[in-house]
Amino acid sequence: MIIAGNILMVIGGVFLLLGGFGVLRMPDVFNRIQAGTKATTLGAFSLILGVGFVHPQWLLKLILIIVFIAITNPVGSSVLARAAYKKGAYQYKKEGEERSEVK
Amino acid sequence: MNTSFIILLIAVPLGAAFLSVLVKKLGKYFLGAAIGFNLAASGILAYDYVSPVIYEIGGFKPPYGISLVLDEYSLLGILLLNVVFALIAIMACKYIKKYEVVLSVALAALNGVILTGDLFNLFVFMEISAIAAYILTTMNKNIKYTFNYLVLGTLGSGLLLFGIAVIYNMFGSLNIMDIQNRMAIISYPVAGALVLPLALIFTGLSVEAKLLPFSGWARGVLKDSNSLVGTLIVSAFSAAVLLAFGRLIDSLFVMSDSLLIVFTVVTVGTLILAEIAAFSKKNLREILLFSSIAQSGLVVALFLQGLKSAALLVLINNVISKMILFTLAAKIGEDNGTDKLEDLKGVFLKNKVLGFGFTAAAMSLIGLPLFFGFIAKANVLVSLFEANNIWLPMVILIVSVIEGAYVVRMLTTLWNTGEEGELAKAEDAKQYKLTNKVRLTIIITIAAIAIVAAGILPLLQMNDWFNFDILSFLTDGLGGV
Amino acid sequence: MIQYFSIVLMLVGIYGLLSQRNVIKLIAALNIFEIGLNLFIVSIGFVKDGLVPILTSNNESSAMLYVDPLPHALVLTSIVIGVGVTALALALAKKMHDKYGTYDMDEMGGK
Amino acid sequence: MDFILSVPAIVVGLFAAAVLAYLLTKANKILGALITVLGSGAALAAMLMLKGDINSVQSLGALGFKLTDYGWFFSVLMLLIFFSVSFFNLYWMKKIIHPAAYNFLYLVALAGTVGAFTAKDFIGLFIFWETIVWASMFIIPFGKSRNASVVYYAFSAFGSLSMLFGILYLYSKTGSFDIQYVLEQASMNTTYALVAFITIGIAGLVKIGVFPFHLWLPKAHGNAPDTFSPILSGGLVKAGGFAAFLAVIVMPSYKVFASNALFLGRELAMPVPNYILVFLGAVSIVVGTLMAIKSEDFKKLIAYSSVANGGYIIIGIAIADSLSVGGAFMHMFAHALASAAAFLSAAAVVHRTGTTKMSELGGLIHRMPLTYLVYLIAIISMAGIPPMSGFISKWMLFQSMIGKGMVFTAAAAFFGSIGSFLYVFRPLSAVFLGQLSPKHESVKEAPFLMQVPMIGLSLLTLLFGVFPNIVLRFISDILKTAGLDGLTLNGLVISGTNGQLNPSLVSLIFGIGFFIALIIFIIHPKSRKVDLMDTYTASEFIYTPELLHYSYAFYAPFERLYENAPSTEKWYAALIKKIEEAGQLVSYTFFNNKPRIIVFWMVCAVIALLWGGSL
Amino acid sequence: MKKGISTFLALWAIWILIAGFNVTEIILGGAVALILAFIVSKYVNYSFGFSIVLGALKFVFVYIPVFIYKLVIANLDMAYRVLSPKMPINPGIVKVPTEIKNDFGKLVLANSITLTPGTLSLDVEDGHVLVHWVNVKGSTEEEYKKEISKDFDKILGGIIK
Amino acid sequence: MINIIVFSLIGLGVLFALIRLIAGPSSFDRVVGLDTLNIIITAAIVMIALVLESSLYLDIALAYAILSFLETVVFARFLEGKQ
Amino acid sequence: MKQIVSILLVAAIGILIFSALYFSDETLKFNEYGNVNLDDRVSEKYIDKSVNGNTEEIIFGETQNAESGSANMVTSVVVNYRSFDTLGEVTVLFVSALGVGLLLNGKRKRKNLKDAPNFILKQGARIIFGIMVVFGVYMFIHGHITPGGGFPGGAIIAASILLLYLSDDEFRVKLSAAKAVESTAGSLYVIVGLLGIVLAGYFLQNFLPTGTVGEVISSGVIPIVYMLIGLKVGSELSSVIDGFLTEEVEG
Ligand code: NA
Ligand code: NA
Repeated sequence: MIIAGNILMVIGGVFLLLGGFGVLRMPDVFNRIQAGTKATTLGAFSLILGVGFVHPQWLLKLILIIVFIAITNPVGSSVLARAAYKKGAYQYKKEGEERSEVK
Repeated sequence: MNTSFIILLIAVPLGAAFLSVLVKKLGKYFLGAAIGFNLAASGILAYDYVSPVIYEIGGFKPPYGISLVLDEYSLLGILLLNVVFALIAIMACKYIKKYEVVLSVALAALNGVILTGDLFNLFVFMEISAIAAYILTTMNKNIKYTFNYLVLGTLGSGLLLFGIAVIYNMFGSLNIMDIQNRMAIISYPVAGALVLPLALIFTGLSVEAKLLPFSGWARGVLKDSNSLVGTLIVSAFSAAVLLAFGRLIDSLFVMSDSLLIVFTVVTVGTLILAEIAAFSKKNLREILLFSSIAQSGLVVALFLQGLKSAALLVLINNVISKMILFTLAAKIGEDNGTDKLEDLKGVFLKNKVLGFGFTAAAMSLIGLPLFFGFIAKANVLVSLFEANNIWLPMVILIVSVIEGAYVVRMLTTLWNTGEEGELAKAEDAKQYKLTNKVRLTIIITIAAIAIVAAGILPLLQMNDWFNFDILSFLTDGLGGV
Repeated sequence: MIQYFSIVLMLVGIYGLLSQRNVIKLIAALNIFEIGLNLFIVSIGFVKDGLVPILTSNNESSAMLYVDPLPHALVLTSIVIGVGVTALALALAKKMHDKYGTYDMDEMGGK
Repeated sequence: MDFILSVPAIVVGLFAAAVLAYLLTKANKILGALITVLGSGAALAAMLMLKGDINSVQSLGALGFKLTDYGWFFSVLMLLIFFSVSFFNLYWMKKIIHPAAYNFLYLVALAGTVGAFTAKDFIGLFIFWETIVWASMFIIPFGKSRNASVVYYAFSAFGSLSMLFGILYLYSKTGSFDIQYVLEQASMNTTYALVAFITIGIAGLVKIGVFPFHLWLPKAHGNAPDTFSPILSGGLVKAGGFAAFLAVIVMPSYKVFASNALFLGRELAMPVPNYILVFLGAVSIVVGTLMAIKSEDFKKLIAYSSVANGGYIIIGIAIADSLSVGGAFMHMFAHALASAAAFLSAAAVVHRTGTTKMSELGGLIHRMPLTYLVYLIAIISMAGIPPMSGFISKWMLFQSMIGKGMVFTAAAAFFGSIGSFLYVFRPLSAVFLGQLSPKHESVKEAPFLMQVPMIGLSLLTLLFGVFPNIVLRFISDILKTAGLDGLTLNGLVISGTNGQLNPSLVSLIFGIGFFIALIIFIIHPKSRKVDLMDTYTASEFIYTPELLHYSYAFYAPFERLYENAPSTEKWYAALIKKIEEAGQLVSYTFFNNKPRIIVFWMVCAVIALLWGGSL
Repeated sequence: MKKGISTFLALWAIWILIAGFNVTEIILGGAVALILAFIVSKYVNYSFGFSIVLGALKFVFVYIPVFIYKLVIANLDMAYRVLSPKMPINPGIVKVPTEIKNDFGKLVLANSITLTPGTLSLDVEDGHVLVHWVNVKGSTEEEYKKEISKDFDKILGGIIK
Repeated sequence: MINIIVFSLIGLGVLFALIRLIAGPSSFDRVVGLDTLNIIITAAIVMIALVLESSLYLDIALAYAILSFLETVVFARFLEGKQ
Repeated sequence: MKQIVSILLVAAIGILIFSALYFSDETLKFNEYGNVNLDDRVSEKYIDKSVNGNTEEIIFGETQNAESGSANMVTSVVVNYRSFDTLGEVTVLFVSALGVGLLLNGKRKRKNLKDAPNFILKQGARIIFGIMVVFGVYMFIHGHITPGGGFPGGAIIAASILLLYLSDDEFRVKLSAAKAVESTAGSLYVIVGLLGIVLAGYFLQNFLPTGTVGEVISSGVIPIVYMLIGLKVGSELSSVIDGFLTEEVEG
């Protein structure tokens, strides 16, 4: 149980790190959001669940936190992404690619 | 004596404030009831006063709980404050609408500032009263000055809290008396280590006490203020803050010589510079606001010299006379659209009774005999001489000449018409307006009579009035009733 | 370290007050100052190796070493006061902006 | 002794009369003014009756009263002046903006005066002293200038606060306010004595208007209501002599500071502090005289002459021998009567013509001969010419100065006397002599009730000029109680240091001379009358005829001699301007609508506190 | 009424999740949830019927595994893209149609899209989800839908009407 | 040991997000950085609860998550509405 | 230039503060970070709950009827030992909220941002809102055993209201209801204080049994006061938020 928890925690930590790195590395706002949201959500899930394996008596509250993150994190990302989209934030395009944008 | 009245001085106005939001229409009655209650309660406390009482809020004994201290000093403070507050509220009741709650809160907070025996609690009450003051000053035409006040006030109270935190770190307590005791039992000198916290506390209080150069907010806020806001700030708020200042100086300010010198420079500098500034002003409210700043400087300077009783006399004189003067100045300004002295020649010709009140207050302010201000001034000088201080009396007297000059200019202008070199004639007086006169007249007359009575009676009754200690007078005089 | 940082924050706040003329920036500067101050107050309550001052099933006894709870209580008050003042300041800022059409104190004129 | 007839009763009675006058004026103005006449008259009578009670002590609550001989002297003098002037009040009720307040303050000022001179304690002295100040401060702006009141108050406050400093300092050292006791104690300690001398001395100098504190006199006397100028000039300034007398003689500082300081190799005749007073007195004589010569305004002119005469009084007191102090007392007496009379005649002129500008007047001798005569007597006395009382006092003062070998001071005093011929002649000629202005064709002599006090004062001036020993005997007693030698008076003769004076004889000679001159004047053929404003130049119409009036710029050639001399007036104006500028600077610097500026000052102050506090 | 009860139950459940499963807290939570249900039911969207039991089972046992699978894939994909030195991305914004009518369903769909490989929902407007796609494939809405949301759409359609 | 590994990973993540927060360049980029930072911190608080063996920190984590979400929404809406 | 002066001033004041705090050669010194002996501070008695003389060790889940029943010592200080400060702090917020209301007065309508809220946000908020509100209430009811309390609880509730404002262009708090809650809660706080006088002797003195340290139902008036504070803070902050997110209606 504890070992599983520890593994999950390490995995969580790795994804959180990846989230941070993605936010740093990606070329435009949208891709940064993508990287940040996905990696950190999974990372947080994994880490929190790992903690729950170590401390089963905390599980209920940890689940609530997971649920909360599961709802808020994508919502937050969407809000932010739409704002950036509406304000015409810079969009990275692969060199040579031409594509009609949805209006 | 029912000691619960001590806390009720704060709790009742606060409760009234909370309730009046619930029943908006009854707001003014709640405010009136709170003011009335506070008047009665402070009267009862004074009547029953025997010896200092420490009220332990929550039943926790000091220094652990917050305690309120009712001694002669704070008793005097609450009497003065509640009376002045009530009178101002009655005189300027036309501005109260919509601000009943703020006034109730201010009343509670100012009583708290005077009564509290706890440093942090003092900070809290100072903040409440400051915020109430910010809100009240938004009644002025120009709220950008309120913003100035807010910035400076917040920075000041931040520094005050910083100082309190350092004190707590050093002494492990927030109870003023306890800190005093802890300082006293330390066998080595503490003054050097206290420079930082004391300077910070001094700064924080100076902003609200309007000392130079911490009072940059005061002119903008007060020069156009109405008879409610301006008067409250120059008298009621001023009184509470100065009393708190005095209590801290008295109990916590263990100063090194150099710190005492810099503090004295600031306070005496305030006295001199503000009187000079008042002298250069041509508008009634501006003159009075600078005069108020100067008087604050004097009061704090006296506290710093250890002359509590003398400082209190000056404070009382200033509070009462400023109440009358500022109310009338603001009223004249509001009703006639200007408070420029030259535009108000002979304004008292048709308002003689108000004029007498104004005159009595002004003469008391400059300390002429037969008015209370003289008792205060003589007391100050004798106390200083007895402390072998020669230079401060000299400064005070020289500054008094300047003060007298602008006050007399004010009086002669408001009473008389005519250009320079022309005979003053009653017919030349313009038609001035003064509304709401009845209430104003009654209160100002009573206050003016009180000033004169307090100036004459001591002369006739006591042989040592110039040397008397107002605090022991309160114990003996009122305690003996 | 955290204490030094808190003082530096206060100084940054003061610097902001000294150098800014935009109302919103001034309010921000005040807030930075307050944050620094609150941090400072919390820091004076810290006791080396002290526990969080809440009794729990793990830290069940008052005889254990806790950090000073008083500064925390003070800071709580201080924060709330700060919030109140900030709200009022922002309302003033809004009102001033309505009146003068600018957040720049220097452009509001007057003496 | 009965309270009904006592000093406190007079003081309280005057206060009560003041209130009564206020209330009655509201009902009927003349009735109110009548109260001032009756009140001051009754008080004068009561005070005269109290002569036998000198040295009695009474108290009113905590306020003690002691009727000293010098106090009685001053009180009677003041009451006399107030009483005389009060007749004029009857005619001024319609001209004064606040008649009720005027009558009230008039009597309050009188009560304050009597109280100040009879106070047993310093604190009582101060309280009454300030009462005079604020009563007058309110009356002055009823005249032509509010600013004059401010100037008056500022100077007075400087003096009285200086006194307060001394009083309270000495109180804290001696534990008492009793004038006699405190001054005794002070005279045993050089520091205390110095404090008393300086502080009370300054109060006296300011009040009497000695250089450099003389500026308020022309301002206040010149602009006060016409009925109050004689009170100020004839009466209230003499309180300065009282204070100086306390500081120099009663203390007695001339003994405390007895020194053998050398000046230019000669031992000084007096202690240095006294010399300073003498010097200031001498300067006052010169400045007052020169400024009076320059004055275009009738009342200002008399005010400047008061400055000069104040100089004589201060010199007399400062020399501190019996002849000089006696002379000072006599001079106060003589000058009070004369200047009151002069101002009253000015008031009478104003009453009839409405102006005090000499350039607008002229020839009034034809319409107001009695007023002319009163004025003539007053100025003769002020100039120190026999047979008026002013001559006696000046003679005594000269005797004393010469006796002490004070050549320069005597020269100044002599200059003052010569100068006074110049300035008193000017209004005489401008107002009363010369051509009558057509405007004033219908002017009448002053009304009867005005004539009464004018004649009274003139007769007294004459009486004490011819028989000065009536007063001098009393003055001699004062000097003796004060520890000086008495005056040497034999019958009608006064003895000085190097000569004797028989005033009656001198008067007789002068009387005969005057009589001869009068006969010559009457039998001499009159010159042709020319209209005053009949001035045409080459058919140009003159728009500003008053500039061509012969009294305009009367002494212009003489004035040019000192027009570039340093002016105290300018100096004070510059001082006030500097203070105002400093005030504006304070207000501009520290009070700003820019938060960063006010925060800047706050931060600077915190730095100063932290840095200064940890030094 | 139905909404009120479902809100009450939901709030109570939340309370128990937060406060833990013990008698005092359950009673306290019930009371709090009851009071809050009256106040907030207007502002929350916790309405569900008795079919919730089945729905919840489906949700837990069908939707969530798929979701987690997709999420893991998404992350691995993203990790690859982030870490790969060449950064093989071809981003763009596309519209994806959906059949789901229910608001809650659309929300879950949008969130699911966000958390699955390479896509990020920006907004939902009448029958479409606006999606940012890291590596755009295809060129028609149906192609987009097939790539992005077909699985979720089907499952969610089965759970939420 | 595990704790140290996890905290190091988280610490690096925080560092990267912080760099984005500071570097920008656009306001949106900063908010993205902040948002990512916040969720990493939320997870970190849960880790702290584990390390300190105290469930009290879970409340703090939840509160932090709530406020950080709101923070993102406020910034996003503010930037969206900005002229 | 301005910047340079500012920097110099700040540097000067910083040097003075640092040297006074950390480089002082006085015998009495500022206690440096962490280097504190609580025996020298009044707080020692807050930890031991021994202000009124208790000498027993306080044990979580065991000790009964301690003078302050709160397991959270900060809460003990905030709502028992220094409750009066807290009343003051509640007043600060109260009067500030009032001031905001007075400044931004007049008939007001919702101020809408340029773009309508995102569908995802709008729907998400309707779920998150419930969690936030429950959590806020949980926080102020559990202030004596968890790190929460009235202020954070109230703040969370206000945050949930802010979320509704941001996610729904139509939403507005019923200000009269907010005022009523605020006012009632404030008045009740004072009344709790007055009951202290009547039932126990002193203002704000605890008059309920304090129970067992660590239990949900314990600590006397603390949960009640914290609930009042939570409601008050929540409603006050909500009305402040309303003030800022609405604008005056023309005319
Ligand atoms: Na996110
Ligand atoms: Na988030």
